[in-house]
Amino acid sequence: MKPNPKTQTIKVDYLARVEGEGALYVRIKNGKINDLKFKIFEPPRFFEAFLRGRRFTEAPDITARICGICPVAYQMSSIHAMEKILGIQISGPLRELRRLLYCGEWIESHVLHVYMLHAPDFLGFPDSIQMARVYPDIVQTGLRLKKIGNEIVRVLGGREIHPINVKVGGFYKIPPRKAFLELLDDLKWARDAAIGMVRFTAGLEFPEFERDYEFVALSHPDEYPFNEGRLVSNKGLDIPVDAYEDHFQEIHVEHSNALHSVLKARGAYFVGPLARFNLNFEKLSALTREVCRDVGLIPEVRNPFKSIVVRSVETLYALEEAIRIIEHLEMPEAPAVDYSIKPGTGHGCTEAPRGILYHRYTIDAQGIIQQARIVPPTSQNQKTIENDLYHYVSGHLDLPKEELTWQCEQTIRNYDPCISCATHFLRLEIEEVE
Amino acid sequence: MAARQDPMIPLPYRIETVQRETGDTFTLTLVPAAGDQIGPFAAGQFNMLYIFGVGEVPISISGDPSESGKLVHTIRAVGSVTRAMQRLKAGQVIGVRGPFGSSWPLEQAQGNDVVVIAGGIGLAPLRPVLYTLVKYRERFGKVILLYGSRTPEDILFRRELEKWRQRFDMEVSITVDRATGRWRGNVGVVTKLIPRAPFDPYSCIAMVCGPEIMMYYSVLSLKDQGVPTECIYISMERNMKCAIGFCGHCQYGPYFICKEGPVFRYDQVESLLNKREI
Amino acid sequence: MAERKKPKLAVWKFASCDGCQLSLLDCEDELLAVADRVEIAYFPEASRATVKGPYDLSLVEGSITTPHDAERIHQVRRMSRFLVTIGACATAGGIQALRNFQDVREFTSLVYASPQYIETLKKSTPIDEHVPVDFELRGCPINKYQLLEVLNAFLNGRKPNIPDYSVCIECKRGGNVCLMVAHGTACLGPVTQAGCNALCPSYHRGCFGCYGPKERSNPSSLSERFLQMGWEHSEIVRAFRSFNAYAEPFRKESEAHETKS
Amino acid sequence: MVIIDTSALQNLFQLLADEEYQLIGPRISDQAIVYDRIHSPDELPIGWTDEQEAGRYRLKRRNDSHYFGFVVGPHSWKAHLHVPVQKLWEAQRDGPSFEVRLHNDSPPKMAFIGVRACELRAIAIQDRVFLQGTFIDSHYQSRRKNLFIVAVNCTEPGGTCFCTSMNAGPRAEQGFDLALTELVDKNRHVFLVEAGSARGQALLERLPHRPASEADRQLARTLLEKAAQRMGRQMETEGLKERLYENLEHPRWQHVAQRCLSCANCTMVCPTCFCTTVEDVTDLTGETALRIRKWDSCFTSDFSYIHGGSIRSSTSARYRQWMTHKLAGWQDQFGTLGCVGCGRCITWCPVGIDITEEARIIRESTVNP
Ligand SMILES: Cc1cc2nc3c(=O)[nH]c(=O)nc-3n(C[C@H](O)[C@H](O)[C@H](O)COP(=O)(O)OP(=O)(O)OC[C@H]3O[C@@H](n4cnc5c(N)ncnc54)[C@H](O)[C@@H]3O)c2cc1C
Ligand code: SF4
Ligand code: SF4
Ligand code: SF4
Repeated sequence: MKPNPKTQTIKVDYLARVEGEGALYVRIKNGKINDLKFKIFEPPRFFEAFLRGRRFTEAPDITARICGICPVAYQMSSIHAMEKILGIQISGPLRELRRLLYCGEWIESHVLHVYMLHAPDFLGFPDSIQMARVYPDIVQTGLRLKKIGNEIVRVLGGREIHPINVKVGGFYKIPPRKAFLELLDDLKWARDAAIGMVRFTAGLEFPEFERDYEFVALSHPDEYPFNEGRLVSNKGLDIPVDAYEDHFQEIHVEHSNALHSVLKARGAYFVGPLARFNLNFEKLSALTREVCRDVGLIPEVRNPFKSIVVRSVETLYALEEAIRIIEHLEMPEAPAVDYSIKPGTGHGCTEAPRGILYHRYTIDAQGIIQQARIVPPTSQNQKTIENDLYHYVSGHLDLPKEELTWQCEQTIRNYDPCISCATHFLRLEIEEVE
Repeated sequence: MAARQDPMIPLPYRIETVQRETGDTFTLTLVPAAGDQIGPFAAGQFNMLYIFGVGEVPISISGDPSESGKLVHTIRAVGSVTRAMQRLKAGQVIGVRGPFGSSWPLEQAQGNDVVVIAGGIGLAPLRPVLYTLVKYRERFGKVILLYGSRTPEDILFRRELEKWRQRFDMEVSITVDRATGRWRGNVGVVTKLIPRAPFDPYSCIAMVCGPEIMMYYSVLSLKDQGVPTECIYISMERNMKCAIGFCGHCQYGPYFICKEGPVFRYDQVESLLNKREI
Repeated sequence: MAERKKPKLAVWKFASCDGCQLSLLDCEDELLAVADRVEIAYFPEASRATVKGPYDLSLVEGSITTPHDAERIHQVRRMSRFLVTIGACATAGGIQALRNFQDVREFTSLVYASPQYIETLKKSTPIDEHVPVDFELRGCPINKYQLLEVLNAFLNGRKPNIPDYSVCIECKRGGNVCLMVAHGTACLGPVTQAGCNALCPSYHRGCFGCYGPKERSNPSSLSERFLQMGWEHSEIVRAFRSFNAYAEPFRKESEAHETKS
Repeated sequence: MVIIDTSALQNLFQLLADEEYQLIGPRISDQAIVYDRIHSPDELPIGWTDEQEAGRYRLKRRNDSHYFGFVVGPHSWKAHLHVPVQKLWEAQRDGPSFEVRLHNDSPPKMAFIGVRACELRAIAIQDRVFLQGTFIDSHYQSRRKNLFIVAVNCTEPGGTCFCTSMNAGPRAEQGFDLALTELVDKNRHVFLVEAGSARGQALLERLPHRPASEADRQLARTLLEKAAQRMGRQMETEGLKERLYENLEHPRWQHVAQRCLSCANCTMVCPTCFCTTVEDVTDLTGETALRIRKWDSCFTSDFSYIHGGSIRSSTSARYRQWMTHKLAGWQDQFGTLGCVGCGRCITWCPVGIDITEEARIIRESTVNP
């Protein structure tokens, strides 16, 4: 192949190893990029529209269907928004159990991404099954780790995908303590395996690539964030969740069925593991921080390719947290708290594996949803992904096309984009487009 | 062998030959693969045939009851298990449980005319009857076979039919629903052959096997000829999962087809046969 | 065993949440064994490598919602010897079929700032409205053990053991106490197809119908009971209008009560 | 017959446990009285009862401390004898052939505590199906053979009970090792105990007991007679079989089909229903095959499926099959009716379809063909 032709086009019709359907189109003319589109053509599914008229109790199950990869995040964000409206405060064991459920989803989703979607890029395989032929132990470890994450979700949520046991106010049923304790042995094995996972991923080769991002994540005074906190950034953002829409805005661009979200003040921003890590490093457990220091991973990490290491770090943390919760678990008196319905508007934002997931609902006195708005992480990262691609491609125009294409894909996969949800961030008010 | 004791355990039988009968029908000849074998069978009984990992279905025995050791089954490929059977080759092993169910009334038939009426694959469970009739020909009165097939290509056991047709002491009539090619014989439903058949309605045994609707009209026609219902026998079919009276699937009114059937004297089931969805 | 040529497997996606195809990756214990028995020839969620068709077995996830997809499904059918639809989207239109009950243009403008960019069909429809389907695996999401059973049955040339009877049968086999009768909790189990092992009732929650109508589903009798239990017509409409809203028995039932609510 | 104190139940449990019986008895779980592993009489639903109506079941506190002051719940003993899912055998491929091995799950010795008269009859009916025909079901047999039964006479029938009509209760006549009648009044709370087998007798002798007086026996008789008069439901069985056979095309079958969900709950909860399906399954390699048996129901389409379709595709045909089998066909097949009047199918039908009502309407309105 001739390097550096006058005009060349990089076209990836179907982005592989991402959830959902996206495509990439780059046109390079005279050694310069003259067009770049990260397209999402996942068909629109109109969740926000048909949430209207549903009862508030249905939002967790309906929004879970936005994404089969991180349904817990959808359930949690919608439940928190509803609980805000109803004035419900969940504390004690029920809160711990929700955290545990979130741990399960992080472990499952991160391990899936690290071993099955992202690592093959670094090691030069088209997929993890091919990779398993050469590195069977690595893939087996990954599968076993993933299973443990799934087990947590299954025990507490009923099933791995679209769990059925969470609801506004708590859970339908609390599984017997025994069911949790039975997970402990596996979790402890997994904690050790996750240390290995951090080391393994830290040892991969990373392209030289750093940018000055605005990282946005939740931040909580005492914990590494899952369900709660203020929205903060490394560029001075520090707002309560319900001020989200004052600071963020979505733009619908022609080439994509997804909406781009930007900070009104500063444009593109970065959510997800890297953002959480950079903004909440001190809240990680001592062991996790020690392992990070061991492998030389300390904030601020600005190379998005290293997100694979950070995902491993968060997996380790989630495993530790799961062990802590189970070892100290007190069984709640009732599976859910009582409440009465009242009208209002509520906001919920939780940390999905891929970053912050924002929900806002307005319900009436009967509990019927009047308005709904959902902003998933992938749409928040989309602008940043496009920018990364622009910079990455500009810096690597000398690469053979084949290789550059693969690396473009890898650049996108850094964000673990869940394209199926990206198209479901929908707004209800028609905004003026300038 | 411990396995023998449980009636749900199939015994291994090796396929000795596979004979293609028509486009969708074939005959398997089976011999015991591990020494153990099922007990002797009577004409009209069936076995449960199991293909490893695929499933198990009830299939009538179509061979000669006096030939011991060998099992012959004629099968039409209609669904997943029977289609898998169609792909079997000589030398492969399948599982057999049986023999199960009631049999054709060959004892009562002695000294009487015998009318055998078959439709389609229904000829298979009646072939053991024909073998017996031929073998002990002198014990019976007139022997008549009326056989209906969809098309000339679907006619089963052609060579044997031809042999029997040539016998002076047997009356064989064949009809097809739809004539094709060089078919010069009867066209129409098998019931049309009944009024023309030369048997003594007051001293005969009729044995009928085929689709339920064909059996129903055949019996009406036999009754029209004056054959008493106690002298008419039919063979019924229902879903079966065990063939030993545990699964309940083959119930037909008060009967288990695997136990009291498949062969019934017509008056046993008369009140059920004209009802829908029994 | 003689070295047979491995059958080629393809996994296709239409409008969906990806959860059903993820079920395959969630078979942690069996995934490598599956990969041993079939050639994973096309599965973009898992691999960037693709092998050209035709494919022996295609798993199709998602519903048809755009003109482009309505074309694409025909190509998929032509390339597939055996086509199995997986999940409520593919078998019934999915949650996105809620649009079928409303004006989609209004939806689009409610949701997108520049609706002119959005190309979409009026209805979200199941795959079998477009092409013949060899087998349907229900569920929102599908049960991974049922998926393995379908693959297994395909590999062994047998009929999959995927019953079309009610959730109640699994519920009772599992020894649950019936929520409808003992707690007065509304449950769609009696009209919904089994497959989840009566998951919700096992968690003290009424079945909400992820697997769609069972064969001979009789929702109107169940609704009658819900009304006796104090439900409003509007609640019945919503109950039948979820992930399998467009499956005929559920659709008819929700429409019948919509006029009364 | 002897009298034992309630405290002797503890001894009874202990003696059975010493003989390595696994005790299974009534216990409260998920707002119902279920049959489950129990270890001590304290786990019994003391002071609880159940209110039952068509399609409705609720636990309620009694104002006394009866041990067995309730009737039958959602579970039946068949779950422990004719288990819902039974692996039958496993086969291994071996070249062109294969080897089949019977699955043996070596069940524990079980002691059932609190078996009602109707349930004893139901067990006898399933014995008839699985043990007394041409073939014997070895899986059922191995569970059944070491069974110890402690029966309890019903002194307070429930809202959907009609065992009297079916000649199956309320008094336990046979088929038990021990039978208890709970006698409670202001001054005492005791059990009148009768042994029904040598095993039961031997055990009884090891319990602290005293002879029963004639007054005790009379009290028990009176309680049972009163119970017999207070059945929540009734069914006239005289000539019922013939009436059903004559009315296979009665319009009532259509009427019930409007309401029936064909959900199969009635057959699942029925203590006599025995139908099953089998699944032949394989592992991914295709080297191992299994046959699994599961409870099935005549309400499913697969039940009557033969090549070309389901014979009983309509719900009316399925309900007709179920009811005529219970109340007619069973008689011809097994010499007894298939219903023992426990009322479970009425209580646990989500839409409250009532077999006694359906049978009554058919028998009272024969239509001319
Ligand atoms: C007593 C008896 C004798 C029979 N004799 C013969 C014979 O000699 N030759 C022949 O070709 N066929 C015979 N049949 C019919 C044969 O059993 C069915 O064609 C066969 O079961 C179809 O199975 P399948 O898996 O190929 O079809 P599918 O349609 O795929 O059936 C799936 C399942 O349905 C059930 N099933 C479907 N059809 C029937 C049926 N007709 N009877 C019972 N269960 C059924 C089976 O459980 C089977 O496993 C007989 C049936 C009975 C009851
Ligand atoms: S809880 Fe629901 S699924 Fe279970 S038996 Fe009752 S109605 Fe059926
Ligand atoms: S038919 Fe109904 S009342 Fe009779 S034994 Fe069965 S469940 Fe009990
Ligand atoms: S009678 Fe009741 S329990 Fe039985 S199948 Fe019909 S609705 Fe279900």
